Amino acid sequence: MAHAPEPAGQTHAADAVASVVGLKVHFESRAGRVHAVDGVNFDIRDGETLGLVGETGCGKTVTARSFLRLVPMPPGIHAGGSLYFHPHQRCSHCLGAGCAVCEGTGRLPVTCSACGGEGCRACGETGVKTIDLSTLPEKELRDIRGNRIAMIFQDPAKALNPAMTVRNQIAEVFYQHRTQEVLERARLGTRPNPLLRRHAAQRSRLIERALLALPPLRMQRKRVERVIDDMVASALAETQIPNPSKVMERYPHELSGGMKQRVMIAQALACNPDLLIADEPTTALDVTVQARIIELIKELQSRHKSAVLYISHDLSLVRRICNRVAVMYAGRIVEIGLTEEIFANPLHPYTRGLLAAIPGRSHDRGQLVAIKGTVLELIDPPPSCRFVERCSYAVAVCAEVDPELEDTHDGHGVACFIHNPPDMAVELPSFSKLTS
Amino acid sequence: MTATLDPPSAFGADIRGEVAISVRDLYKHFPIREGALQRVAGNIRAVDGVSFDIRRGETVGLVGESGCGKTTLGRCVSGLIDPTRGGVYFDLAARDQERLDSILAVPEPDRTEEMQRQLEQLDSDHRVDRLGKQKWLRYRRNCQVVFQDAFASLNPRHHVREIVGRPLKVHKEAFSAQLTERVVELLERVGMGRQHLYRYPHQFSGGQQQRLSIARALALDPELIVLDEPTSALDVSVQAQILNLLNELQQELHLTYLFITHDLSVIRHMADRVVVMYLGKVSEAGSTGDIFDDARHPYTHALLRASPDVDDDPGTAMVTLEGSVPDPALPPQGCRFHTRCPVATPACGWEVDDVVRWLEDEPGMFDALTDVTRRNAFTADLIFSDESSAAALATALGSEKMPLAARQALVDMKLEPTRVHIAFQPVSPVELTVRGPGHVAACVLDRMPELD
Amino acid sequence: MAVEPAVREPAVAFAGGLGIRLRRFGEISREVLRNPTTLIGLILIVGMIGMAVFAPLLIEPNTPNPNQMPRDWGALNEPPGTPGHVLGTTQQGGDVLYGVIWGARTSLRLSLIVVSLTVVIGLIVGSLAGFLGGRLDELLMRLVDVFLSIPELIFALAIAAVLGPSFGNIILALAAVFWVKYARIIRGQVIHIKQNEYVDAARVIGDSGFRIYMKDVLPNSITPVIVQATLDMGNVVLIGATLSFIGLAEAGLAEWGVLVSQGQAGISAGRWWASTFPGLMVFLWALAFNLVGDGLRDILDPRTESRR
Amino acid sequence: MQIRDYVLRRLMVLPVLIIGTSLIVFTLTRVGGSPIAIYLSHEMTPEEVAEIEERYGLDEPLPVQYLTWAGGMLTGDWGWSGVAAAPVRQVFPNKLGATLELAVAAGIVAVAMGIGLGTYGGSRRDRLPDHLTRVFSISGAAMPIFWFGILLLIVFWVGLGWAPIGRSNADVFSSITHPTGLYIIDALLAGNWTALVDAIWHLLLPAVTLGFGTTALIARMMRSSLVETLSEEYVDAARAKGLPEKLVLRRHARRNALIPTVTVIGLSFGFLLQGTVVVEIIFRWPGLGRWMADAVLRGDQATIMAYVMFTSVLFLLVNLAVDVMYAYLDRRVVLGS
Repeated sequence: MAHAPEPAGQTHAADAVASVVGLKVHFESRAGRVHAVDGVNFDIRDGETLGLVGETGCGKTVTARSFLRLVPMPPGIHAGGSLYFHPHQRCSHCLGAGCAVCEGTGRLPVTCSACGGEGCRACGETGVKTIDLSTLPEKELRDIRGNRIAMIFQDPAKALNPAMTVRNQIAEVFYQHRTQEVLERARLGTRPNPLLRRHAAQRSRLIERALLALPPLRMQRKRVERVIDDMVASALAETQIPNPSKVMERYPHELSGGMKQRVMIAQALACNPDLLIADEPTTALDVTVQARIIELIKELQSRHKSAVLYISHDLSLVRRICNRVAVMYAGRIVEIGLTEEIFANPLHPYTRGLLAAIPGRSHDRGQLVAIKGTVLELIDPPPSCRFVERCSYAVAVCAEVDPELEDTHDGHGVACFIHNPPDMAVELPSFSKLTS
Repeated sequence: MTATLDPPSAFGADIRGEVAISVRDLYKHFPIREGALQRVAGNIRAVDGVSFDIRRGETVGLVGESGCGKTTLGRCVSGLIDPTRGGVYFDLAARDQERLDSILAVPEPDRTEEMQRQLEQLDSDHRVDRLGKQKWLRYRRNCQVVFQDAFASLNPRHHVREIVGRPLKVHKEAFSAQLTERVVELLERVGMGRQHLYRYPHQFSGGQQQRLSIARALALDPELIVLDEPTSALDVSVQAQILNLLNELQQELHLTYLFITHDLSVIRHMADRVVVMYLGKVSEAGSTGDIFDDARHPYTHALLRASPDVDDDPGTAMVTLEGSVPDPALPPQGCRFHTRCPVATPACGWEVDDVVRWLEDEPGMFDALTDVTRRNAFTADLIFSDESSAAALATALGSEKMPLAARQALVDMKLEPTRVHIAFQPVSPVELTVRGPGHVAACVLDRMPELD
Repeated sequence: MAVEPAVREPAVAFAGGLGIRLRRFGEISREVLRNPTTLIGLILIVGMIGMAVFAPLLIEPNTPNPNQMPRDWGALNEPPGTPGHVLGTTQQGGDVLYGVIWGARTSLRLSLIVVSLTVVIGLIVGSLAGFLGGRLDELLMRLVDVFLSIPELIFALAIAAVLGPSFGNIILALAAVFWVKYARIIRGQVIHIKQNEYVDAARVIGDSGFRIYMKDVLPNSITPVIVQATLDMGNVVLIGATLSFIGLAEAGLAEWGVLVSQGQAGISAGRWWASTFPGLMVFLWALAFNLVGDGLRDILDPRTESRR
Repeated sequence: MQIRDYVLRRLMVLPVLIIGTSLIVFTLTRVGGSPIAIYLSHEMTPEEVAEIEERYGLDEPLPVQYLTWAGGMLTGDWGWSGVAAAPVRQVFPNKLGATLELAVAAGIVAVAMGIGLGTYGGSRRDRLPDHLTRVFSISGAAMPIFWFGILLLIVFWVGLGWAPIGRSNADVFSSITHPTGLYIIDALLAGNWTALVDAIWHLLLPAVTLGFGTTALIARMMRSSLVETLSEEYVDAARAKGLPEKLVLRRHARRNALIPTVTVIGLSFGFLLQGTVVVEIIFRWPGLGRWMADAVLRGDQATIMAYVMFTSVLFLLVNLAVDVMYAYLDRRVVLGS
């Protein structure tokens, strides 16, 4: 068996916002156990945009949802691995403007409270505060969701509650994560009435809400709500929505698709998260609208300096907005590396096939290189390479051993025996073999 | 809108080759019902005057964003819905074609009785929505459809033999054992086989389902296949398989395709000629090379630069469009694209509704607007409930808040206390004009100016 | 191969098609058996229908009319456990067990007639309205709306009252009320299914409207009707028994509602059995069909069906 | 389409439905022959019969009879009730009070409990509470009201002697005035504690009997629509915002799940109305239902017609209100169709 000491991407590095280590998410079904995500490793570095690409059913959405533990369990099973998250705070040297200390990101990781930055077991010797999202208690997870890690969903028409105004949906985020700030801005900071405090934390019950509707608390509650109005309006304004104060009183179905996605983005960025997960945010949109949303995400990212995990099936899109790309196939990462590297020098046969399958300017008609066959059934898969049946380079060993994701050079990792031969005497696959 | 048809604007008419389908001045409006009595309050102009030809053996690509009318047009061509006005003609001999065009070129009131009679005759023989039963069945043999959602287009309760063999049964071409053999032949043609005969649609992957629906479309050996976004629901690697298959089939069987899609890279790969639609009208049409390398319409430009191509330099910025697509029930005057056009001129059709649309996004001002009394689309009085809003509008109309072209098109503006009188220069609809052999575009500009 | 394929093919085709259908049936039955509540319902149904069918073998039929309760004038108001009257007797000396068993027969007759009648009427009306649409649809649906604006029991009660008290009239009254539901379900389904692309696909082939209806629309619309019909096998008996409880069936009929009504008079004197057992049967009957109908709804749900 | 237009449209259809219903009711009563039987006795001579026929307009052609009857319904002349031996209109309000008190009490409890149970079960899908809710709701749907009522009587009235029968204790009844005809309200107005307890005590069993099926119906609908809503993407989006599960359930899932449930609540009002017929017989509740049952058994046409018309119109109005509420709750409502 091939065992590299440190598979590519599994660095659990200090400069990562999040590290996925050996993540396995399975699903129980009548037919058997579906290995939807089966040993995924990668880092998301500070301020970068990492693209996670793959075709339908490759596990990219499940991976993304695992960050916020949004995979329903059951039928989902967390079958192993961890998701480490390093929460950040504003850089104390430049106050978020970006300087040498924070390498222009405007953020610095929070120091590990257990060892004070020395490096200990709790932080995996990194010295920065490390949270394992896969085991974090629900209550603490809630403080991260929507606050430190936020998500943009694929179809904004489905991800916005149809029965709530835009304002109320975005307001929830502020109430939940910015309670203190809201109270302070409403000049209720020093000793707010407990009822108001509970209101601002969305904890009030029916009777309390009735009391808040009556004087004298009514006026103070109104003040809180005006503050929220302002916060929501400025969050919307950031996404270049014209006339935010009018848009926020609307219901989602009254807005166009592009508008809805802007609302989603405003909601996700409301608390200035360290990591933004964008799950195919433009798939449901028209090309011209898509272009605008992409430009918007790029622009907001450069302003907020959040790291972005961008999930997509569209390679040409990913190429334009991502610093690095991870290619997923059948629950595994098969290749990861810098975007230029992946596109200029794809190493995995699957990545090559995928790139050759896109009808581009340079392809003659009828000359697309299609990958033969269909995706492997993920129900109790054999210990072979997942791509073996569709791979034109496969040899005997590929059907027996599953290659690990290993670094070839400069952080360009690939899970294929062509580049990382196993430590045994077998016939090896090679690109040249087929062409000769 | 006049019904005149300048022959060259019937895109493709000036290129030689046998015509398979002629779309002539096609309109499809869907009524909008409103109020307690459900009275027709307006029309969604899904397709609003479209003409083009499809020649035997070629692939015509139809592109545009959602809501541009491309699917409706496709359904009209397939005979699934009847057009409101105009029609789809098939099986026209060159002589009939000429006659038809010469009659249609005459505005309806000026046509002689003889012309009217000839037109009736042509309609009942060749117009898809006017055919008798026998001719209709013949059209069905000649024109088939492959739908976007392959699974939805296959009856879940029928197995493959029933699905693929059904056209043969309906047209009484084959029965029992012979039918099975024909179905197997068709399956093999699309890369499937005998082992799939008795399986049900849900037992196949998306790509295989699309192969099945292609096999069904091939069963009657048609001339034209309308491909309505056949690969939009598929992954790239499977899309490549299907595109290659469609190509092979076209070569072998000399098929004609009307390929409808929103994906420009697919259209460039597949089409010989391209029709670009915006808000129910053709904005530009030409050979694939014309459209992709020498686009003459700013909308085509915007589309091209908004859709990244893998072979492009990733550094080139994606050009984005301002605003959203206007309501297809109230399409803009002049050029329909002028509301979002980055290079709009005063002659593009600036109108009262542009001002109203602008007001909608202005805090407070739209609420102060009490009435708009229009003389026509270009001249109106806007009445506000307070003087300050009226004054604010008057100021805005002369400032940077309005596009320069709009300001230049504004020929008259008077501010009375709460009333703003505006008048833009009247403009007739922008028609398609010839830009080169077989290349037409509906833009007032001759050349696209360099953007940014 | 020695055998000419052309000779063999039809058989293969037939076997292939049938095999698939059988397998599908097998899948559904396995699904039914996997769900415990549905299974309980199924067992109850089999038991009670068995009781209805084999009633003459289980207990000696009354002469001349086996549907009338036998009278044992020597044993009035006997409690359960009395020899010869395991479940006791009524005030008129009717054997409660006899009523329970022959009541099943009455109920089976009632539900089968009403459900089959209403499904057929509903299918015709709903199909016409949904498939043809237009004015006819508008007219039929207004009619349906009018029928639905009277609560069903009250409607049935009024009809039965007009026709006069008899069990046959209860059947008529229920049929007059229940068809509306099916018409509505079918129409909704047909309109929904008609929008499917496979219907467009069939039109593109050039198939005729009627054949499209029979091959594509109807078979795909029928699932909710099956579910509703199963539920109604229970509901019809429930409402029918209610009507006879109120007094719209012939006195002395071996029917559960009638028996409960008769037994009601005796409960203040502590004679609980005459009402309890027949009422329990109504409950079990309705419960059984509800359990199975509910299970079927889940199993036949198109959203889960296609995945299997 | 605007909500206002939608309501207007519904309001316009309403008279059509009411006229349709009245036609059905009228036709029904005439199918069974002339409604004269209730007015006749054996000793009457043919002349006397003819005289009665003439007095009630029964010798007129049917359309005229219909118009006379419909006009009477509108103007308040609802005919003569043979069962009550009084004009229908005169007896009606009192009995209506009794029935409404019963139906409304059962309805309020059923809606509250149904929504509560459905939420409880649906949010704990495929776990024990869910199974229990499911068993409850299916047995509720299958429960014959007449049998359930009798079982309760056997246990609580005959067996334990706890529950009374009828609508009130005669002594207590006469101790206060009854301005509204709703005994609980009357007792509250009079401030009489004994009367209030008496009213509630009498109402308890009938209301439980009547409300059981409806509770089950609502719980079942609520459960399934909650399960559906919980699988919506916006529920996940709400979780992704960091909202506590309680808030996700309350604000995002339950509210949207209520939308389809509201329709069922409207329909279940018909369920309650028809249930009163049986419940009133069993518990000797002096309401409309029992009157109707008597009228049916004795062929009292005027009462039947008035009752059926009244219930249908009430049912239609309730459903109209529910549909308006539905349109309001769900702004995307299929108003377009």
